[in-house]
Amino acid sequence: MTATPAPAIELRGISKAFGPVQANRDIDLVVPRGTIHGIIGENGAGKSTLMSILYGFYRPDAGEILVGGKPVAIADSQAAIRAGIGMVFQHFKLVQNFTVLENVVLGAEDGRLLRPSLSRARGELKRLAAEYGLQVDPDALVEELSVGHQQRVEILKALYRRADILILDEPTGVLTPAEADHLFRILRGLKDEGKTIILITHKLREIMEITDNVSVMRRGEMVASVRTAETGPAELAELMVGRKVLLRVDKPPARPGAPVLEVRGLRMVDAEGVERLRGIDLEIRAGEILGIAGVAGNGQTQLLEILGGFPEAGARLQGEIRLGGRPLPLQGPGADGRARRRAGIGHVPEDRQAEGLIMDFTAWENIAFGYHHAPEFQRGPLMDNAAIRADAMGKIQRFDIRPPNPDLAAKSFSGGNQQKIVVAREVERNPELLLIGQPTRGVDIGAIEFIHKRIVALRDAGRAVLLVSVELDEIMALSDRILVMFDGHIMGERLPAEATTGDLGCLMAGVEPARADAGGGAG
Amino acid sequence: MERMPKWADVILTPLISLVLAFAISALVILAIGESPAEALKVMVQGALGSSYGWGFTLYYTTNFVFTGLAVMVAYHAGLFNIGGEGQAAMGGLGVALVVLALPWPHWALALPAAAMGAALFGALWALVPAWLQARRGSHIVITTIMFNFIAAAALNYMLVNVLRPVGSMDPASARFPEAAHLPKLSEMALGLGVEWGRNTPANVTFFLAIAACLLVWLLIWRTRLGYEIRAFGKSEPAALYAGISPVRITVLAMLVSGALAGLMAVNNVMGEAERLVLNAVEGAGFIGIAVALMGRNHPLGVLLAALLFGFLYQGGGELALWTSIPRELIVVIQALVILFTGALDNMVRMPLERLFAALRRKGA
Amino acid sequence: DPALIFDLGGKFDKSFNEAAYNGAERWKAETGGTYKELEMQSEAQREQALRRLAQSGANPIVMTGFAFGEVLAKIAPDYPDTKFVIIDMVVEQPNVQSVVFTEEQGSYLAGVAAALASKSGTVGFIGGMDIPLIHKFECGYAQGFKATRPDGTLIINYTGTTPAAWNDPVKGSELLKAQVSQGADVVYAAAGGTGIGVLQAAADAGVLSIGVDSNQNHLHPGKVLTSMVKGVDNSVYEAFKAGTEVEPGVRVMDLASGGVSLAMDENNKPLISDEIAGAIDTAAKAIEAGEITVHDYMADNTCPVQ
Amino acid sequence: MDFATLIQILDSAVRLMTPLLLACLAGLYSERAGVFDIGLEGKMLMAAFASASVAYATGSAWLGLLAGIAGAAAMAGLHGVASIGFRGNQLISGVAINFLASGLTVLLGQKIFGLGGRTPSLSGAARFGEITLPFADSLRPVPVIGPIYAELVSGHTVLVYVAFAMVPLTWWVLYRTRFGLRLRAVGENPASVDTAGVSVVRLRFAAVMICGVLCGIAGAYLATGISAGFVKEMTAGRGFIALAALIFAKWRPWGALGATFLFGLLEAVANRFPNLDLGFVTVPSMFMNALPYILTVVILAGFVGRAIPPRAGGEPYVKER
Ligand SMILES: Nc1ncnc2c1ncn2[C@@H]1O[C@H](COP(=O)(O)OP(=O)(O)OP(=O)(O)O)[C@@H](O)[C@H]1O
Ligand SMILES: Nc1ncnc2c1ncn2[C@@H]1O[C@H](COP(=O)(O)OP(=O)(O)OP(=O)(O)O)[C@@H](O)[C@H]1O
Ligand SMILES: [Mg+2]
Ligand SMILES: [Mg+2]
Repeated sequence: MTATPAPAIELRGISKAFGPVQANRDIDLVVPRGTIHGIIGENGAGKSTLMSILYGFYRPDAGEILVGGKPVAIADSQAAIRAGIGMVFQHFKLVQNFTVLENVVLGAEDGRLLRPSLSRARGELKRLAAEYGLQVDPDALVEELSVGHQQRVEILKALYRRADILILDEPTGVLTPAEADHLFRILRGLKDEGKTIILITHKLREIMEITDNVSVMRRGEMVASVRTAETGPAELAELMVGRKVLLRVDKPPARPGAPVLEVRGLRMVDAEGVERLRGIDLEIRAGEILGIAGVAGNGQTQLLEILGGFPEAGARLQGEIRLGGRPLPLQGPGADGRARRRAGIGHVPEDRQAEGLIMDFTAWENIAFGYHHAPEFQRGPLMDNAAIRADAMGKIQRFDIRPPNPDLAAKSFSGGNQQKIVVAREVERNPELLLIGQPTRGVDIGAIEFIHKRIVALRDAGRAVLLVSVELDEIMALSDRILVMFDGHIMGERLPAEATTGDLGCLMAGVEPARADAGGGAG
Repeated sequence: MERMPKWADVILTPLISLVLAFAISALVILAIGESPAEALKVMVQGALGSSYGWGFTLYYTTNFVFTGLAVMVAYHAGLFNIGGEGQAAMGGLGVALVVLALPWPHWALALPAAAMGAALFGALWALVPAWLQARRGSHIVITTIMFNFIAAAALNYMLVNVLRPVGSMDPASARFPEAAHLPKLSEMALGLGVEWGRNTPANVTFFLAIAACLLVWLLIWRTRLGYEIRAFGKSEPAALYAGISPVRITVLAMLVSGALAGLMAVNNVMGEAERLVLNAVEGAGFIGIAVALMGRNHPLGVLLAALLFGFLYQGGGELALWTSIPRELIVVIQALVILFTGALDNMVRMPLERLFAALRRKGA
Repeated sequence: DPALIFDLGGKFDKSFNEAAYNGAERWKAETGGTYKELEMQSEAQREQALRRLAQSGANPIVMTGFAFGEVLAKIAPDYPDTKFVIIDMVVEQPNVQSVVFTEEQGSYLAGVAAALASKSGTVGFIGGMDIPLIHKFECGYAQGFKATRPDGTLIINYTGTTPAAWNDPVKGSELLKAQVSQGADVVYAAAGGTGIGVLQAAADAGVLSIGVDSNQNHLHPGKVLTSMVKGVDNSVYEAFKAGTEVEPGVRVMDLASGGVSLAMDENNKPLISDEIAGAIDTAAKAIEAGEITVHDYMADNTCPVQ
Repeated sequence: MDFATLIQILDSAVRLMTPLLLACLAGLYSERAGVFDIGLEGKMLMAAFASASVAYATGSAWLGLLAGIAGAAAMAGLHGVASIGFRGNQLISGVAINFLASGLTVLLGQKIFGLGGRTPSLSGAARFGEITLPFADSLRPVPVIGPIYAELVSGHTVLVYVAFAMVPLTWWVLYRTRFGLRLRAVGENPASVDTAGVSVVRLRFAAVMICGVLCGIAGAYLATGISAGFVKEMTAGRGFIALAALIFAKWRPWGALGATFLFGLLEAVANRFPNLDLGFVTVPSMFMNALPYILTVVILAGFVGRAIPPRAGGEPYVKER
């Protein structure tokens, strides 16, 4: 008998291969009870895989799992749930057209009939909401919730199943700073109750802020496990990528030139009749990065889509867009994505998997996507696949896309590398104007550094960049000017030098900072 | 690196599946009290054992290539075209109208015109469902099914009331003029001094089918339109992002698909029957679905699958003609082939993968 | 040996092909001979089947159905020593016997019988696939009916436009019910397998039906008024019997020659009153004597009565 | 058109829609669980054959019904093994089942009965008789309600009532039970069900088997309810029409009722008015025969918007690529 209580989780020699890919190799991990344990690692390092094994979603090829000191066979998620493990996946596992309540109850019903389960869950949700500040409308359809709220539903699902050990896979990737702060308050509350939390993130700031211990993975192996207090961001970053990483964007001051994009009075009413944009005016000059901050769902997506030439079906648009002084049509045949590209607009869409890539296409086919009409890719009436492949190989090398195999389907790349494929495609075209949404969502810090560098380089080459991100750090680091969007209009403009997180946070919540000061901090 | 060598997946998996399908078929034959060995002999002999058998096998193959390609092209655009049957029937109408409209001096002139008629009618018959899908969101599966029935009715009307020579019992058009008869493969072989497949229906259209495979391959994998079709079929939001118009792609893909299905009529109506009869398509439109899916939506695969079905059709026909085995046995064998090679392929693939993994480990 | 080729419907179609089969079987039973038989699988096989049979020395070769017409015309000259018999179609070749039936005459009598057996004055006709041959039945039936009951009502339905129309008893039964609900109490079905559904539904609904091609009276004894029998079996039987001596030319199998007739047997005896029997007899005699000419729909694609 | 005619047409529509409704609901279970099924036709055909054969052999329509269910369930099991167990292509599997049933029924029928694939005609207890509901005859004289009750509501075989009862039952199962919740979830996002600790395979299999059972009833109705025996290919495309109705219904039970009623009604109308005389022109019967299909397209284009299938439909659930 030892005095120290058994760790909540202990993994011994876990290995897992997906066909030829060795995603986890002989991994050991110990997570003490009542702690928050961080796991970091590059894209594709095997973090999600490891956690999915712990949750019984995948079966390990080898290895042992101990929960509370006792070996348990976790053959499926049911077993994991019984062992007190809950997991919030990187890609949510929610049924989009179910209500919150139905999603929470699914798989944890009390009996054959639904009614009693639902009403019990309703009460339970109320209690959990009060206890942890996890408010969500139980009757809302999940597809109508913001990602932040969807995540809450995932957490509620785990808590509803009385999870003692909660795994969160990149939970903050989709959250605003305020939402992230809120999440961390919840996590601390859970920890204080004695629950154990495993947190996967790419953000070292978060690791430093909230975890007790941190483990680092690289290429399928566990390379280090340390106490957070005894390490620092630079060391972690180096452990992660195996080299020194620049944690701040180095950029020379902007030298803005002539206006490239002018938007005047842009309004949009969507198919349901909701006004999504309420008169947007903005201007971006050559050699300038304009950052748009804002909580997701305040019209940024619509703005990017309209500029990129694919507003959602049934939308009604009004206003004026000029590129290099020439007016661009808002809608109709001359206003599609292809026409926009021809006019010189590049676009990294917010949702790389649904829009930016064809997941079943190979990497090289994806690298021509949207530019498949470009003259250099044609040979007579046919497409010049050799030329496209050659072009793709170059981009794969220059962007260090891994694995450097152009014949692999896009879906076989990790999220970060998928993002690099899209960025490589759009940035290397050297467009007059680059629209870029959430450029580093879910991307590891090595890749973030690289992508940021490329955006700045594009700017320095005299191009205009419109950056939309929910990541305030990113906005502040990259932008030459910052606009904050709220409820379809521009709340305010700031220069990064003079802006503070609090100030921007207020604007993002729709509150003028002056008034917020007077009123005593709404938000 | 793949889990198992590509050649194994492309050749070994279907081959073993095929063997399994035939093994079960043998059991069925035994169960109805006939000899599987005898049946196999008759089938192989009748379909592949003589130039005569080949003449029929290739004729059926030609039909299935067209309908298979039709399903395939639509499938790449994410559209499930169940309307090959109707489109091919209307293609037949196109052929008949073209051939009967003018006194064609030579088949070489009549063929391109008739092919255009067939493609045009087939394409037009696909246009309405396509347009409704693109513009109104009417599900193409329903509309193409409905258009099969409507085509049957329209054809019936045309044959009985318009194209049928007065006094003829047969709801069929007049015979096509001699000059518009397409050369049979047997005649072409004779021209080369070879006695091959006398009195068999395989005709020049076979080469048209091969050309169609090639062209479809080029279209889908080498042209911008094909690229856009595939992109749209995989992800509509991404297609919109790239400026690919869903309406344009839906309509174009279905036009090509319908045209291909319609082109089948050149083979069966102009090449074989030399007049338009009711129900000339005989289910080839539906077999096209199986052919496309089994051919993994690739023209080469479609060609091979069409050949397989051509063999089954002809071999099965022989079986029913010259033995006491009912013709429905062939339908059962077809079903088993479709099932094993198309739907139960993983049953074979999974153990194979394990086998190759073991081999690799030993080798490494 | 003689040979028999069935059309796409298959030999067990309960009507036309089956009648041919029965004729061949009768010949077999009587003479102890053997014959070859083939069922068509597809359109393209017709020529193949004919040629292979001819090459194998089969003689005569009998085939059922108009769909063989074109092919036979093409290949008959290639085998001058073989005799061919085609049923339901005229092919003018020196070695071909064409057997055609005057279905309009038989159907006329069926119309007479229906007119007299009907209490309501409304009778029905249910055809299979909507093709001219079936209109021939319909038109003869209509003439007989209207001649007997000028004020009567005739309801006409066709099952469909695809080959499925021959094999849809469900639709047949539904069509019958629709006709019954409109007052029909005698319904003539010329619809292959679909007709089985019609006869069944008629028996269920307590109305009379009229069968076609073969004698179908036994299917529902006492409920099938009669059947318009086409002597396909006889034609096959006779062709087989004649062997290589089959006489080329057109053989019109009409009422006079017994080629078409109404089936009278134990099963429908209670249904055929003297009045009906007499009327049928009179009409038959008049037709045979040429006093009544039953218009053939096929002659001009029209029917004088509706 | 008078009231009696209307009732008769509706009555006919009810009979014609019954197999469609059952097959449509069958497809609904399967597709709601994410397994596409174009093999409804084959399953119905198999069931029709099995039920007719057993009903003939035993003289009992009920045993026939059981056999029909067993026959269709066997086909459904095959579909499940192929498309769920081995993650095969669901469309191919469905096509194969259609072919298989089409061939096997005739092959077996010929082997057993020697009638070229037909079964002998059924009579008496081997068929489902029409049920006269209580008071049907006494209520008949009551205006409006009388005929509706006595002719439209009463006087169908028990399977018709079963089919109609299936609609609220299906609705209840789908929206009011645990099984229904999971079923709907697995068709939308199987990973959500899997991570909730519920077996995707078992759930989908259950759905596919229910589909088989309902197809079995549909087939038995065709062979032993509305007609008296099996005729080859007697389903005559009804499985495909049911599929169309399912999409039309947007995969909802009450929608299925409406959609199949529409198909039944259109066919009943076409049956009733085979040659529509518009005075100046007589619409040919071919056109009237095609009318239900033409109207379907028109209605679809005009009134029914985009139908969004269950999101995970057609895709086998694969965790590891
Ligand atoms: N279901 C799967 N099938 C096949 N390969 C997979 C699967 N899931 C992951 N992989 C591969 O396993 C490796 C590890 O992937 P994993 O998702 O665990 O990485 P990660 O560390 O979570 O990366 P990220 O930070 O991008 O989320 C990658 O190479 C990935 O491509
Ligand atoms: N993505 C692009 N990037 C750069 N230039 C482009 C791009 N797309 C088109 N262009 C230029 O614009 C010209 C006209 O474009 P367009 O796409 O209409 O070409 P196209 O050859 O006519 O294609 P299609 O035949 O499909 O209409 C092209 O010849 C090309 O020079
Ligand atoms: Mg991950
Ligand atoms: Mg152009």
